[in-house]
This record gives sequence, structure tokens and C-alpha cells, in this order.
Amino acid sequence: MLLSPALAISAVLFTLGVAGVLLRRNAIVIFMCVELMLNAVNLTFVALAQSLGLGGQVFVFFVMAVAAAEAAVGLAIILAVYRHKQSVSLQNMNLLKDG
Amino acid sequence: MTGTTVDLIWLAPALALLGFVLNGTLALARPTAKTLVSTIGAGVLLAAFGVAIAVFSAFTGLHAPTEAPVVFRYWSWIPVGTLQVDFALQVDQLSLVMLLVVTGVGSLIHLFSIGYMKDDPGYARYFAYLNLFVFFMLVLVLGASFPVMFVGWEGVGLCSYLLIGFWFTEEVNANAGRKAFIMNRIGDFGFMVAMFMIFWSTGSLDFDTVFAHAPTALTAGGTAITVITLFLFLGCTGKSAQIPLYTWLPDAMAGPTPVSALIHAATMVTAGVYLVARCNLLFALAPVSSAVVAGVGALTALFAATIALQQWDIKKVLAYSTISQLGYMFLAVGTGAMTAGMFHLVTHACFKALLFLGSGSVIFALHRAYHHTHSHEDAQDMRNMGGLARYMPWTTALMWIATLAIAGIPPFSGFFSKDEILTAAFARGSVEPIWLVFWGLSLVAALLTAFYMTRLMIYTFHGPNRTGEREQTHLHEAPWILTGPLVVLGVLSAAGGLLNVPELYHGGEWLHHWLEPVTQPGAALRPEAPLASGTEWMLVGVAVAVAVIGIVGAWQLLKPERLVPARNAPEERGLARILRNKWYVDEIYDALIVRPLVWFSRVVLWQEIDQRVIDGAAVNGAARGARALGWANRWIQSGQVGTYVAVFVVGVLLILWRAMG
Amino acid sequence: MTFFLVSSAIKVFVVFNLIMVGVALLTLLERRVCAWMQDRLGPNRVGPQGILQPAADGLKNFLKEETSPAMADKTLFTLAPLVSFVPALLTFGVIPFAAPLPTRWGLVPMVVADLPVGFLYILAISSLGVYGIVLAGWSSNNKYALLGGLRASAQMISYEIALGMSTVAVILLAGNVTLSQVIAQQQQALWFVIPLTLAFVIFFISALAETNRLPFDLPEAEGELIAGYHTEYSSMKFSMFDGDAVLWGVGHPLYQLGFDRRSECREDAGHAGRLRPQDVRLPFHLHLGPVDAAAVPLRSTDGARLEGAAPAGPAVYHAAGGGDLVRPDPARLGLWSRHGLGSRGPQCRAADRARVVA
Amino acid sequence: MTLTVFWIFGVIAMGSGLLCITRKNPIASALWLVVTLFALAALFVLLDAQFIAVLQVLVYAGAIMVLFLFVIMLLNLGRPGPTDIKGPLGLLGATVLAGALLLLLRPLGEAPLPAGIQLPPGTVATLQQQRGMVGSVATPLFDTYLVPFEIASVLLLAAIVGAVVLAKRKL
Repeated sequence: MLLSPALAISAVLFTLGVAGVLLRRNAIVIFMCVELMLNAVNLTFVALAQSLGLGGQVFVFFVMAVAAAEAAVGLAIILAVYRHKQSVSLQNMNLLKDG
Repeated sequence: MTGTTVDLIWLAPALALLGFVLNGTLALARPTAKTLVSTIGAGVLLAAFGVAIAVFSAFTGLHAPTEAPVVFRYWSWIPVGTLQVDFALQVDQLSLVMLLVVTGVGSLIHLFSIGYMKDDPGYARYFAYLNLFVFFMLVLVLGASFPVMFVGWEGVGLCSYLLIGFWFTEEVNANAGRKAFIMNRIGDFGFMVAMFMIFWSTGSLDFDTVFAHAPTALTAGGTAITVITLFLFLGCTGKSAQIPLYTWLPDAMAGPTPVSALIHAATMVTAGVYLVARCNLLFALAPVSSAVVAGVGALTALFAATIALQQWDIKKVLAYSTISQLGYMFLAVGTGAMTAGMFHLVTHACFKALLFLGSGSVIFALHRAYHHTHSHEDAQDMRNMGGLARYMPWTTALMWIATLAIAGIPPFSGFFSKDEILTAAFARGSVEPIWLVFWGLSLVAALLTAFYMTRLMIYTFHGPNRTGEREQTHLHEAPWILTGPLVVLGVLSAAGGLLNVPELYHGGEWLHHWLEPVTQPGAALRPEAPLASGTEWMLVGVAVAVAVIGIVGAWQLLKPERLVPARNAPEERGLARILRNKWYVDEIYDALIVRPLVWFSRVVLWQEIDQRVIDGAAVNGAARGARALGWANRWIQSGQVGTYVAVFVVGVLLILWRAMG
Repeated sequence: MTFFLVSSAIKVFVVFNLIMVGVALLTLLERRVCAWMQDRLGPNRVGPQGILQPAADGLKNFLKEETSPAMADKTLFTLAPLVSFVPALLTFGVIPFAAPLPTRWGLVPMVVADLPVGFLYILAISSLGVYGIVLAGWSSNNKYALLGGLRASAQMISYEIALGMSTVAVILLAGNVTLSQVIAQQQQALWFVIPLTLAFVIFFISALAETNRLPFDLPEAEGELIAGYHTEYSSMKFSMFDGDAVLWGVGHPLYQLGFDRRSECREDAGHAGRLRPQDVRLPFHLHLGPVDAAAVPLRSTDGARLEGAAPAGPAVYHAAGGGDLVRPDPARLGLWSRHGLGSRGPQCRAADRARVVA
Repeated sequence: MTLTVFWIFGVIAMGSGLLCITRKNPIASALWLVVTLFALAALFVLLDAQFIAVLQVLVYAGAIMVLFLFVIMLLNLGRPGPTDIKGPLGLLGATVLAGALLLLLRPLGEAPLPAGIQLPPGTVATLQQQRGMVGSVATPLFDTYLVPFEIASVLLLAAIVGAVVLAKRKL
């Protein structure tokens, strides 16, 4: 009943997240787009949990834990990068590049 | 476990180890506590000797002589598949003899060391090493399997190295230690290969199992057993200083004299003889190897004796004498006369220890005299001695006992043991004529032995004194802590023959019967070679005559009055010079082995293979290859995260496309 | 359905008004107590004992001119006070303020929405209050406001952990996250504040920090930041920032609520569907519990600031008559069993007795 | 009725998601993302996952997004400046790739669920009635998924340490 619309919405949200990652240069915004993708996946989990058992909801729990950890470390990294380059644009994060 | 005092056998090595630990700790923490160090160092040895006697008496009461040896398995050591090696000690007639020799002679030498090393700054370290040596020696003789024995074998090598280089601040000493170690490694290689092959052919390394399976698993006289025993003997030549690996032993005299007495005369160097005796069954199965053992022994006996003729360093003479006597022992065990070999081992331990300690006493006296006058003369050169009998009567008398013993003058101990060896060789010669050659060689060696020992005595203790006017006043008999052990050894050297008085003189042949359970399996495989008692008497007569000729000849030929002190001595010429330079063996080894090896290592291995092939082609080549690969691929690494993400998404899309069909 | 919508609307209306009036009156009370503690008069001019002062303030705030910085982000600047105020009100939606009311149309629970996850809902919603502050600080385009906003948000994020952790003890003790059942547990035994004193102290301190009250008022530190994140705000928008103080109300159901000796289980009133006087009583009952008692003097040490409504939450709760009116009678009304409370649910001792007798 | 409400929130989620990725200002993006998350929470409620919905608000909206906002403000990135959105080429690439992705994901919604493991309708609701809203998630969490749960806790600890170390001014 609600499964198909939920999966459709999830797919659209995921695509939006991918598009955002491709479209943006700001590391923080890209990070938010990643979160958007994670949430799209969460929606899939919850929707499928209705018909396949509550394990799906448990997995959402784990996704959230990972997302929280990722946000903490990722933002700390962005802070550190900003301190070096005075910018969070991915264009400027090319220290590994030759030259 | 037998429930008797024999169970306490572990105490003997444990005590020595305890001594090492305590003295080692003291050496690090409080090296000046010399009283404590001597108490511990000599105390544990005396206690171990006590244990040995207790075990010995319990063992004699315990066993009918033919029973199997008592094996104590303490813990599993190397459990790998079918290879199950326990840490186990074995008590039987053979190991008990060795146990008594090691702890007994060791105790005396420890006591001697207390006086001899009194003023050395490394006193505690010395005793720690000495105790550790005894521990390993006991593991060697008591080990119930080849690997356990090998632990002791390696351990005594280590201690030998440490003690030869005891005064390591002088490069000569350190080099001597290294030489001994490296030469021993060559021998150890043989031992290890022999071990592998023994395991391969019999499936075990425990003595009892190996000896039980050997006659069935190995064909008598076959290639396998011959190779095994030859490799074993290679180990023996290293450890027991036989041709071709003997050259380290004279150099080992760089260590303190008691060390020379204990390790390089009485105990460690006899380990090879012990090994052959232990494996007498294997050698009995390999007649060729036995012949090699006997031949090398006889040749070494003669060869070393010739060199000893023209040495001036008192300890070098004794060192070559030791090599020569060890040759006798190998002749004995090669011939199959295990008892004779072990008998000579025991008597040799006594009189050679006595000779070394006596020479130590002399060196000690000379050193003290030179020390008083601040002279830098060589305290070990016989040309600087002479006429010491006046100053050191006890030492002179005891040294004479030992000299007569080693020369084979009845009724001193050496006469019985050496005579037994010669007789055995001659008897074997009646079956296999090659042994008559060996007999001849060893007879000549006996003549030379008597000669060079007398030479040593004449130059050292008789004739005019060449030490120097001022030094003479400072020459004294050594203190009792040095002389005491000499007296005990003197008694043993004189009376040691009682251990195995042959039937010829209506003796009981006690040692022969005692060792019979060990030697019987091997002896049963060898051809009987009985001798008529008339022949035996004749042989005795020849031996004694040879000894007497040697002594009298030396007395007649040598003129100690003509000798001049070492610093004024002229160069020798001719044969004397060759002998003085030890037949140039060291130089030949250097030219044939060392220099080619160094050249090969330096030019081929280092400059070609290592620098060109490994460093150049392999290491730098890999780096160059990686760099080229990276250079070729670096356009992928644009450094733009956005590009990476796009590529990543394309990849995901491809995977999805595949997955969706 | 219709009944549900109508009753909910009535409940929302009543609760909202009670809260607003309660906040106003408690502001007055706080100011008077502060003044009393600091030996001055305080607001006593408007109406008898200054009782109409809040109304006057409100009027003043409505009539004042609204200012807005020129470079501010207009949308967010307007949104921020709402974002701060609305979640605070939303939390009251799950707090029961009385026992279920028997009416002609059936039993009406005296809570806007008795969520099964009510407790977590409070935590979740109250954590949104930080948005208002962050946005206010940022959108003002004023460095003092920005610094105040950063400080405030950092402090609130940090203390949210402690706040959540301190309430975990309550959840463990109650074995439930439905607020009505947490209350029922306390009715049966005793206030959780007694066994969980330490957790309560942590909760109290964290709540002080969450609401930026003394001694945690660094984000609004007047000495250095003028007024922190609401420096640029004026009139009604300014007033709305005090809504976050409502957090105080949350502590009550968790630690203190509804233990009242007068509400003994009555055997003779054991029937649903009949309205009784005590069931509909909605007195303006000020019942200062330990939470309020601790909050007022703390607030009072800061005499210079009068705009706050420190113990607003508890006051609102009590204004709604919570202390008295949550009837400790669940077994009789059969409400709690609907949530599957099972054997751990509250059992009326008297009812038990009666059952045994019967 | 439910379906209508579901679609309303779904459209809110998708619309705000689109706004999130297209707003120039990072703060606006973040706030639109918050709206998306709220809409998702509402969807979760409708999908019988009230507990997850509350967690969604608590963790995502209440903690993670606040952190994002906080960092954006700390770096003062919300001020008017050059846009970080890529040019026409980037827009084209993103549209093409995202469109391809959406096309590829389309069949997923129509694929039937495996019959064997599907639960009868209403099972989850019944389960929640029996065990309670939290209990129905907590039971498998502390039972079947105990080890992942513990690992997640270690992960969080590592993240805490990592964040502290990274954010420190001097390492």
C-alpha cells in the first residue's frame, strides 16, 4: 500500500542527493547531500520493515549512528581544512595533486 | 622416576644454573663482592659434585647393569607432528662417568680459580660464565636426546667463546674467541645435518628410540649410516679439535688458564669423544666411518705431537698435547674400544687438568714476579723460565707425576689408558691391517709425547733460571688455594689407572664392566679380535720402551743451559721453523679457504650480486618501475574531488545497469 | 472523529492559554520574589499588587515599534523567534495535565496527544529550540549576536547530552517512555526525584544551561555581548525568545508529577461515564515543588534582568492543576491498561483490597 | 486518506530536497534539508515507525543538522558571495547522471517482494501493540543485533575521539 510511493520518494530523494553531490563545490553542502542520500536509504528501510520485519528499523538506527559519527568527524575535518586553506571548496582541496 | 636419589639428577644442572644466575646478577649489580661470588661459584659446583656422588651411589644400588637407562622427562619441548622432543635427562653408566668428571674436575678448577683470578676486575663475570659452562656441559652429558644434547653442545660453545675472549679488550683474545666459535659452527653444522638425517631415517631423536630402531632401520655399512656418522664426526672434529678443525684450540689458550684446563682440556673438548661413545651403535654399523674416526684420531695424535715439539709457550705445548691426546681417544672409539676411549678421557681429564693448572701456577708465579719488577716479559714463554724446581717444589713434583702419566710410564694412570688404546688398535689390526698403520702412527706419537713433555719439564723446572736477576727474588710457590687442587689432581693422575686395571695384571676392569650396558650393543656388531697374552705383554713392553726412550732422549738431547730468554732468542731454521709455525696450517687455511671466501663474498656476493643485482635491478628497478607506472597513470589523479565523485557515480551506474539486467 | 477533533481543539486552546497566562503570572511572581530578596519593591503599580503588570508589559510589547537590522536576512530574522517559541509550546502537547475525563462521549484523556514515545518526543522537540537561537544570532548580521548565538548553540548542544542521559534513569526506573505511564508509576510509589536525586541534580543543572539561565548565561552575557543572540530583537519577537524556558515544565512529569496524598483511590467512585465535581475541578493551583523552589532564588540573584520568565514551565503545569488533578485512579478508569502496561502498571491498592474482599 | 497525507509529506520532502541542493546559500540549504528531514519523520510515522521518527528528529534535526549549521556559522559561510554551484557543464552532467540513476532505480519500486519472507499486513502494528513502540525495535536491537550495536558504540567513541583530535587547533 504505502510501499511503492515510499520507494518512489526514496529513489527521488537519493537521486537528488547524488545530483547535489555532483552539482555543488562546497564541502559542507556536499556533506549534507550525503546525509540526504542516507535518509533516502532510511526511508527504504522503514518502508520495507513494514512488510519484511522490524530488522529494517534497527538498521535505520545503525545508519543514524554511523551518520552521527560521520558528521562529527567529517565536520571536524572540514574545520581543519578550512583552517589551512580558508576555504571549504572542493576545488581547493587538491594538496595531493602533483605540484 | 625411580623413587631414589637418582631422581635428584636435575639438581646438578639446576645448581650450576642457579650459580650462573646469582653470579650473573652480582656481576651486573655488585662485581666487587668477591667473597660471595667465590662462595656461590665454587659452592654450587661442590654441591653438584655431591649430587653426582649421591646419584652415582644410588644408581649402583638401583640397577642391574644391563637394564635400560633411566630417563626423566620434564616437559614437552618441541611437539611438532611426529617430532616429539621432550626436555629429558638420561642417567646411565656413560653419563654418570661424564657427570663425575665434569663436576669433580670442575670443582677443583673452580677452587683453583678463586686464587688464580683473585685480582681480576671481571671476577664475578668469570664465575658466572664458568657456572654457565658447567650447566651446559651437564645438559650435554645428561641430555636424553640429540636436541637436548645439542643445547648443551651449543651452550658450551657459547661459554667457550665467552671465556676465550674473557679479556676481550685485547683484540688477539677476541679474535681467538671468534675463531673458536666459527670453527665450532662448522662442526655444529655437521651435527645438525646428522640430526636431521637421524630423524629422517629412524623417526625419532631420543637416544633410546634411535638406538632401538637403528639396527633395523639402517643397513649396516650402508650409505645412510655412513653419511650420518661422518656428519656426526664432523661435529666432533669441531668440538674436540681434530683434523681439520683443530686450529682453534691452540688459540683458545688466550683465555684464563683455569678455563683452558676445564674447557679446553678436561671437559668440553671431550664432548666429541662422548658423542661417539654415546652413538657407538651407529658407528659400529658404519665400519668406514669408524675407520675414518680412528684414522683421523691417529693422524691428529701424531700431527699435533710434532707441532708440540717446537712450541715455546707453555700453554701452547699443552694445547697441542691435548689435541694429540684427543686423537688417541678418537682412535680408541674409532677402533671400537669405547671403554679405552672413555678411560683415557677420564685419566686425561685428571692429568691434563693437573698440567694446565700446574702451568697456571707457574704463570701465576712468573706473572707475579714480573709484576713486582714492572717487566713486560712473556710470563708464558718457557725460554723465560728454567730452574723453577728450586722455587716451586710442589708444583714441580706434581707436574712430573702428570708428565709421567701422559708419557705412559707405569703405574701412572696414563700408562693403563694409553696402553689399552694401543693394544686395541693392534688387535684390530690383526683383522683389518689398516689399523696397524694407525697403531704405528700412535706409537710414534707416544714417543713424541714423552719427548715434548720432558722438554717442557726440563725447560721449565730444570737447568739455570732465565727469568732475570731481579725477578728471581719474587718467585714463590703459589698459595694453597692454587696448590691444593693440584695435589688432589696429582693423586688422581697417579692412581687413576686403578679404575680399569686390565686382566693382564689380574685387575677387575671395573670401568669396562661398568660401561658394558652402554657399549655392548656396539661391541656386539664388531669383529672379535682376541690377542694372546704374550702379544699383549710384548705390546706393553714396546709402549713402555717408547715412553722411556722419549724421556731419556729428551734428557740427553736437550740442553737447557744453551737456551736464552725469549727476547734474545735467534730465529729457528729448517724443520724447527716449520714446526714452530705449526706446519703453516693456519696460513694454508687462510690461503685456501679464508681468502677465497672473503674474495668471493666481497667481489661476487657484495659488489656483483648485492650491489648490482639486488640493489640495482631488484630494489631500484622496482622503484623505477613504480615511478614509471605512476607517471603513466597520474592523469587519473586530477586532485579534483568533483571529478572523482563523477567517476564514482558513473561506476555505480554501470554496476546498477549490470545488476538490473 | 469529529469528537476527537473538537476535543483536541478545545484541549489545545485551553493548554495554550493556561501556559501563556501562567508564564505571565510567573514572570510577575519571579520579579516580585527577586525584588523581595534584593530588598526593593518590584512591580506593584498596575492593578492590585501589580497583578496586571504582565498584561501591561504585553500591551507595551505589542505596541512597540518593531526594528530590524538593515543587512539582516529578513526571512530568517522573522523565523527565528518562532522557531524558538513553537517547539517549546509543542512539548506541552504530550504532557498529561489531568486524569482522563469521563464524558458523555466517552473517556477523554486530559492530554493533547498521549504519544507512546512521548518522552522521546519531548527530547526531540526540545532539541529543536537551538535552531531559533542559532538562526537569530546569525540572521541578525551582528557580530555580538553571532557570537552569542554560537556560544548558546554550543552550550545547548553540549548539555543536551547530559540532559538526555539524566532522564535515562527515569526511563529505566519506569520501564516506559509514555509520559502518562511514567506519571502513573510515580503515583503508585513516590516521586522519582527521591530515588534519583543525583540524576535530578544533573537534569536541573543541564536545564539551567539549556535555557541559558544563571549561572549559564554566558551566551547572553550583557557585559560583553550586550544581549547575545537577541541583541537586535525588539517588541513581541523579543518576548517570544523566553518560550524556551518552558523546558522547566518537562521536569515535572519525569521527576515529580502527580503524587498527591489527597488523591487516594476511592472505592465508592468506581464507575466511568459519570462526571463528578472533583474530576472537572480546574483550580488555579500553585503548587511549588522542589523544581520551582530551586529555580526562583537562582533566577533572583540576577536582579538586573526582569524580562525572563524563569519557572514558567512548572508554573504553567501547576496552573493547569497538574499536581492535584492527575487522578491517581488508573485502575478504576482502565485507561493505562490500554497501553499494555501489564503487570508493571499501577495497581490501586484499595482496588486490590476490594478485589480480594470480593 | 493516509495515502493522501503520505503523498503530501512526500512531496514536501522531495520539494525541500530539491531546494536544498539548489539554494545558493549554505544556510538555506541546511534549513531546507531540515524540512526534508521533518517530512521524512512524518513519513516514518505513517509507516508505523514512530520511534524511528522521533529518533530522526532527535538525531538528525536536533543534533546533526544543528552541528552543520553551527559549522557553517562558525566559518561564516552564509554571507553573500560567489556561488558554489558548478557552471552549465556541471549542471548538465549532474542532470544527466542523476536522470540516468533515477531511470535505473525506477524498476525497483515495481519489483515484487520475495513471497517467502513477506509478513502478513499489520504484523508490525500488532507487534508494536504487544511490545510497545520502543520495545519492538529495542528487542531485536539488543538481541539479534547486539554485536553490531556494540560495534556502533565503539564507532561513536572513535568518532568522538577523532572529532576532538581533528578539531583541536594544534595536534
